[in-house]
Amino acid sequence: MSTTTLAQAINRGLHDAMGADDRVLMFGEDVGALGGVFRVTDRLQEAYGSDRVYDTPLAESGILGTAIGLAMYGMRPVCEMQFDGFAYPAFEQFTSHLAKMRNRSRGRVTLPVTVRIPFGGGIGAVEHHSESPETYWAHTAGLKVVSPATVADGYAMTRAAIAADDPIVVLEPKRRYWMKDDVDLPVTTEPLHKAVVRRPGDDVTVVAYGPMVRTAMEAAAAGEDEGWSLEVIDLRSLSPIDTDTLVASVQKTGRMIVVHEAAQTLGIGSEIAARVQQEAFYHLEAPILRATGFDTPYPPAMLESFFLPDVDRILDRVEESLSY
Amino acid sequence: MSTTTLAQAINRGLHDAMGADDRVLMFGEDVGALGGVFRVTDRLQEAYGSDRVYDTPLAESGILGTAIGLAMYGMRPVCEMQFDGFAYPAFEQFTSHLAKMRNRSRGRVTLPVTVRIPFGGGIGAVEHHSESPETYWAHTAGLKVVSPATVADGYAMTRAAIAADDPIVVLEPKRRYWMKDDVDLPVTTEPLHKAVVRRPGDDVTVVAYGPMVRTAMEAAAAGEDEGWSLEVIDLRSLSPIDTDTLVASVQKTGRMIVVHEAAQTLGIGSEIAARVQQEAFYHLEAPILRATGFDTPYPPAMLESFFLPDVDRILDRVEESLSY
Amino acid sequence: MGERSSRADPPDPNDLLPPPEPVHLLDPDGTLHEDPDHPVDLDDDQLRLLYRHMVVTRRVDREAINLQRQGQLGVYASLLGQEAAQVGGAFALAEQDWVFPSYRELGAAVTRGVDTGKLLHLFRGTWLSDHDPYEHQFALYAIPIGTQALHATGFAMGARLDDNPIVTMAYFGDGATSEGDPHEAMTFAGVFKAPVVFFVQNNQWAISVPLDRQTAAPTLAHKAVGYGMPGYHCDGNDVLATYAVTRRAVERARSGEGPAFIEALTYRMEAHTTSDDPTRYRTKEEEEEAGKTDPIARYRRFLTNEGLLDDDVEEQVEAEAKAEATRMRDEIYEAPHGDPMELFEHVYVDDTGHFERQKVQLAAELAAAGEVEG
Amino acid sequence: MGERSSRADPPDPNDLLPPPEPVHLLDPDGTLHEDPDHPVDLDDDQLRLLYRHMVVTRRVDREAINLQRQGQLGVYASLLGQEAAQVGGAFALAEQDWVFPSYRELGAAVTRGVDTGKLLHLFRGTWLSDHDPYEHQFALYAIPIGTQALHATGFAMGARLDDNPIVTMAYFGDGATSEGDPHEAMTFAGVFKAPVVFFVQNNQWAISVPLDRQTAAPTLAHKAVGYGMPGYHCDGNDVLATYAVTRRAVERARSGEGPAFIEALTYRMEAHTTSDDPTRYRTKEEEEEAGKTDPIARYRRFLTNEGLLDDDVEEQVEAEAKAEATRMRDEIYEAPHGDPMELFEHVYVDDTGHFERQKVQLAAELAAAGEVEG
Ligand SMILES: Cc1ncc(C[n+]2csc(CCOP(=O)(O)OP(=O)(O)O)c2C)c(N)n1
Ligand SMILES: Cc1ncc(C[n+]2csc(CCOP(=O)(O)OP(=O)(O)O)c2C)c(N)n1
Ligand SMILES: [Mg+2]
Ligand SMILES: [Mg+2]
Repeated sequence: MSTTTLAQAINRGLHDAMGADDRVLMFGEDVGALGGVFRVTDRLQEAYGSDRVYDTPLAESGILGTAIGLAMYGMRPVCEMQFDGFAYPAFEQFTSHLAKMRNRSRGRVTLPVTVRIPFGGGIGAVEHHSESPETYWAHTAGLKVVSPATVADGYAMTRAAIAADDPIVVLEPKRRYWMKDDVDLPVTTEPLHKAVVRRPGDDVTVVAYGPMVRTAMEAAAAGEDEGWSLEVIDLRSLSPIDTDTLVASVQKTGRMIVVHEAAQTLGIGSEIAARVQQEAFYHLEAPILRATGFDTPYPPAMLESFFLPDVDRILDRVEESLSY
Repeated sequence: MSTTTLAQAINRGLHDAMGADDRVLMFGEDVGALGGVFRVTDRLQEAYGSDRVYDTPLAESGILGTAIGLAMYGMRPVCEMQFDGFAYPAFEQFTSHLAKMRNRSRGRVTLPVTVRIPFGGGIGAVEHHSESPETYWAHTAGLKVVSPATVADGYAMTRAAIAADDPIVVLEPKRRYWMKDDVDLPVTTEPLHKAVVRRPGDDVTVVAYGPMVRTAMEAAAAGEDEGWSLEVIDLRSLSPIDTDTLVASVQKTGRMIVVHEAAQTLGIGSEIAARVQQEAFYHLEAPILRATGFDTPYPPAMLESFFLPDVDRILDRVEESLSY
Repeated sequence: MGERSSRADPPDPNDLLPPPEPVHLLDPDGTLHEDPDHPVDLDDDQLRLLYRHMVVTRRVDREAINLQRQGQLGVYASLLGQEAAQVGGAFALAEQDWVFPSYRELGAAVTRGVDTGKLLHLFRGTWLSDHDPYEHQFALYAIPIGTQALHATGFAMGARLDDNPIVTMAYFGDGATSEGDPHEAMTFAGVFKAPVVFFVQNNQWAISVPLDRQTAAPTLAHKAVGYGMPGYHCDGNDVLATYAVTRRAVERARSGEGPAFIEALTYRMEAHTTSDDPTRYRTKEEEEEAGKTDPIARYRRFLTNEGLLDDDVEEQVEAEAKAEATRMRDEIYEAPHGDPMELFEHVYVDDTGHFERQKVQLAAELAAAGEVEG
Repeated sequence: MGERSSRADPPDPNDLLPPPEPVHLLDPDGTLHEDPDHPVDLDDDQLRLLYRHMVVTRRVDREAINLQRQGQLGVYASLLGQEAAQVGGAFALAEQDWVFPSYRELGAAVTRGVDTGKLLHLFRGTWLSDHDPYEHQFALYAIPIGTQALHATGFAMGARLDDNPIVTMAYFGDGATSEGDPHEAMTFAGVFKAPVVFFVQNNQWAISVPLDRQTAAPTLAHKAVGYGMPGYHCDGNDVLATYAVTRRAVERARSGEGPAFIEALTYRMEAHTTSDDPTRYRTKEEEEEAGKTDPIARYRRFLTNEGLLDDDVEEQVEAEAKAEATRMRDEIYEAPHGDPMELFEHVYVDDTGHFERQKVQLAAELAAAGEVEG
């Protein structure tokens, strides 16, 4: 077994995807010589040349709009939005074209575009570099949204997203880029849109994705001391959501906490709560609770720890849930 | 009493707001000589001149971005995005500046900007002219989002939004522009961010907003024949959401249906379900159900009636709710 | 650093700036002024074909307006007056080249051979669009203004990577030049030397907004230098000038010299769409004045002077126009109402079962409705 | 229609195109070339003040880099090498004029008299920004590239409506010229004749991306004609040339003649930010070559030649630089950790109670944490 970071695993996934299919292109801001501001595209240009791995002008709508044109031509573009907070200029191309072109064309035009976006907080960054905008894409019919939480998924989900023919937004948990694990690459994991139980438990189900999966696992470990048995589910796919796995778990535990960094109102937790309270109504012993960011803009670096869900916030909700 | 349409009421609201404060400006695409594609700005330019009511270049980010600059200078801009589906180019200015500038500036910069957007379907339009993008703004901390459903609110909420110092997105239910009612203008109604019970009932609470309020009222009337007493709540404010009024109602009825045209996943209904199942857990006799659009792009005109919630879809959910 | 120019081998602006006057070959009376820089390399059949396309286009356009009046189309955006700009531009493309249209490009569609009935389904609302883009290299109509310019640019970048001699042409309007997307498209095209031609029909209006509300530039063609590409302009009501100018730009792009920008000066004779009311923002006089330069009348005079247009040809063209208009009308009239379940069919290649519950719901609603009716 | 130009009285492009060479007044050895079109209307004190601002700026900049190394700032974006461009540009503004900066405008801030300690709080993360924009007419740093160009334009439109003689200046970079927002800003500014000056520091790089990846244009200044505004360029390492060119543009705007675009040619001597590693994308040679045109050294030679810089003045300036750097460092070091409850304080003027539950939650979390610590 060799030790790999999440960033290395994604980098290897991109590398292997480009090796497997020469129609795969990688482009964005600073993804070439620099290898990306997080080095996730490190050495790809060296390996595949500047025709297939290239820096673009500083224009996100241009990046996504040309990706759509490239896909119509027959390429399989993988493009990067440098940070969560900088994907917004491309929003019209996301919602009006990337998401809708296939439906509009009655299935004649398919856009196998992968959009990589480092997302989430916890790295002490300046404003706009720590956001969790998943709702914007997950609410948009026609897009798929996934987020790897483990090193293995960093590789496998990147490969699966690029191999898929639907447009997929891959949200990379930037604060976990340096997270290490022993995995031999290449590796394959569960299907792209399936949720996975990372830790089985009986008392309360804790649902998380991306950067919060690790936090949820830590909460589960800490919960043991309190005598709580927490089941941790890694959602993996934010659109579509694997409701069945969530319902199956809550049918066992009767209690559920959803964890995410994004603002609470209309965050992924709201949809999960709405679905699970409906499909497991008679199994719920407590309302579904949310351990999330606040309904405020992302705070400055020195205050982000008070905004972000942590072990304590998760366990507070667990305790609240158990109090019903 | 005089008969007024919703469009006329909003137009009068804009007219009176401009008369009351000469820092109020109205601009957008085709809002001047044409009076807007729906005539909502009809004659405003005649009344207040082309310095205060003007057509802009065809650029939505430009419209909103200059509105922000005008507000910083001291104006009270009211700008129009011509259709729901055409507000997306301005998304970065919405999320990164309009929503965040006040917080970023520690309260030093306040942006009293009102953004009017005709939204929703049911008018047999071509693509992009029938969308319900409220989630994008309601999820964005720092923005407020409201939608008038009655002729009186068309006037009063327009005035209240322009008078407020926070940035507010006003979603105008375009298919109801020609809806008539007998109201003497000017009129004032409930506070901008309060939900209102439009029809009291005992069996099931039906929550709707904008274009769906009228549909919900029709469903309530039809429900009578079935012997169902439906309480209809007009949400009015989508951000913030008046949770208390919703909870109070469900504490009485024990059952709730949320209605909206927007796609179900991460629509406003998801947040309402998440909150109400938490705050009224022991009062719920059935899960909160949703009568909404599907998780697909908005369909072509000839199929929109199958996408949009109607009386039958609402009553189906009512019946389902009562079956618990 | 400060001293030296900011780029290695900057182009000479004089090669990129438009000539003082738009290229113009045909006088209103049909007289042709030869111009060595803009040769009209067309044989008699091709010259007649240009006429045919314009006449067919106008006829189908009028039919579409009628269909809207008859309630068969929800709305329609007429190109009346822009036939020469659209046909002349599209005629300069090779078979393998691609057109990325806005929502008003009937003339370009006719020139490409697109089935106009299928094309206009989106105005009826049978579906969001219904022609196959890959059949005649004619992309879907793009309604969000200017967005298609990026698709044309990306497509051209792909072709270039493949050494595939395809040129793409993005049609958009004077109003669209204000949006960010065409700006980013031209920026990318210039930087990557993409074989794309940005073809702007300056029809003077963006719904009710006149050109001087879109830009303070001397002409739209002056925008090109800012992207390092040549800016051309032509009399867009002169089909031969438009053809010749576009032809040059297209072959230049094909030969690897990069993108170009064309401003075709024309006029939107009709309302913006059938829902629009131009009397609110422009005068009858302006419209009549503009009508005098009707592109088809002018070209007919030219063909007649040249002895290329006898009664047989006129009849033949008339017949083809009638046939196409009828085909279009029948297609629209006979359009099936559509299957509501299709809402779920094309959203994803693989919906991974996400739609199951909603499909069941809609199916039940349809069944219930069926019972009520039946 | 086709024939006539598309606008009533189009400007003459020759009035808008940049001169062949960037304006340049000071040689590297400090010799001044007078230029009647670009008079340097400054008295001795003002000439010394320019020097003072550049020296103070560089000193505070270096201090900020140190603070980042010491872990007091999370990240910092140095303007090393761009002092002349920023100071020269901002010095051309009147007291009531407004600056809309990006995130690298320390020199403009110093020139405006902004407290650099408060300005740099956003890099520490004490708060998202912490100076009062209305105190020195200096807007908040804008991190989303190019977005501030629209705010500058809107602000200028407001001032014009009010007949208020304010000019706004939007600072942005070469990379920003590719974004849609500056395009829309220049479009609006041209159409509404807004008194705004678009001041581009072409420092050759956008993080790791060189200028030729941003545009194929002859120069950035050639973009202006496409918006109907004059495009100027100057040696951005020549503080007098930058001042003179900007001064002309600012007063032109103030007099109602509309917006202008300025390209100041300079070089980003430091890494993009303290997190960046330039060795991955540019050579030491390039950096050394660029270093030779250091803007401060050059201007010092000029002042010395003119006998405007004796030891007293140097000492005085050094003292002021040290004082400001110390003030900044102390402000950062002594910055309070901040009250977490402030998260809810400024989001809305009136939060209508929306935050109650979340405030209670955070308060409880803080109390619990307090107990654990205490
Ligand atoms: C992004 C966007 N904003 C607004 C609209 C509404 N709209 C449709 S056509 C139009 C005017 C377009 O003018 P122009 O680009 O000159 O093209 P023309 O209609 O004259 O052919 C507008 C504002 C739209 N379709 N897309
Ligand atoms: C919309 C947006 N996209 C991407 C970024 C990330 N980013 C920060 S600075 C920068 C380069 C800016 O280059 P330039 O405009 O030349 O300004 P400079 O940094 O050289 O002063 C990029 C890509 C951003 N801040 N905003
Ligand atoms: Mg037009
Ligand atoms: Mg730069």
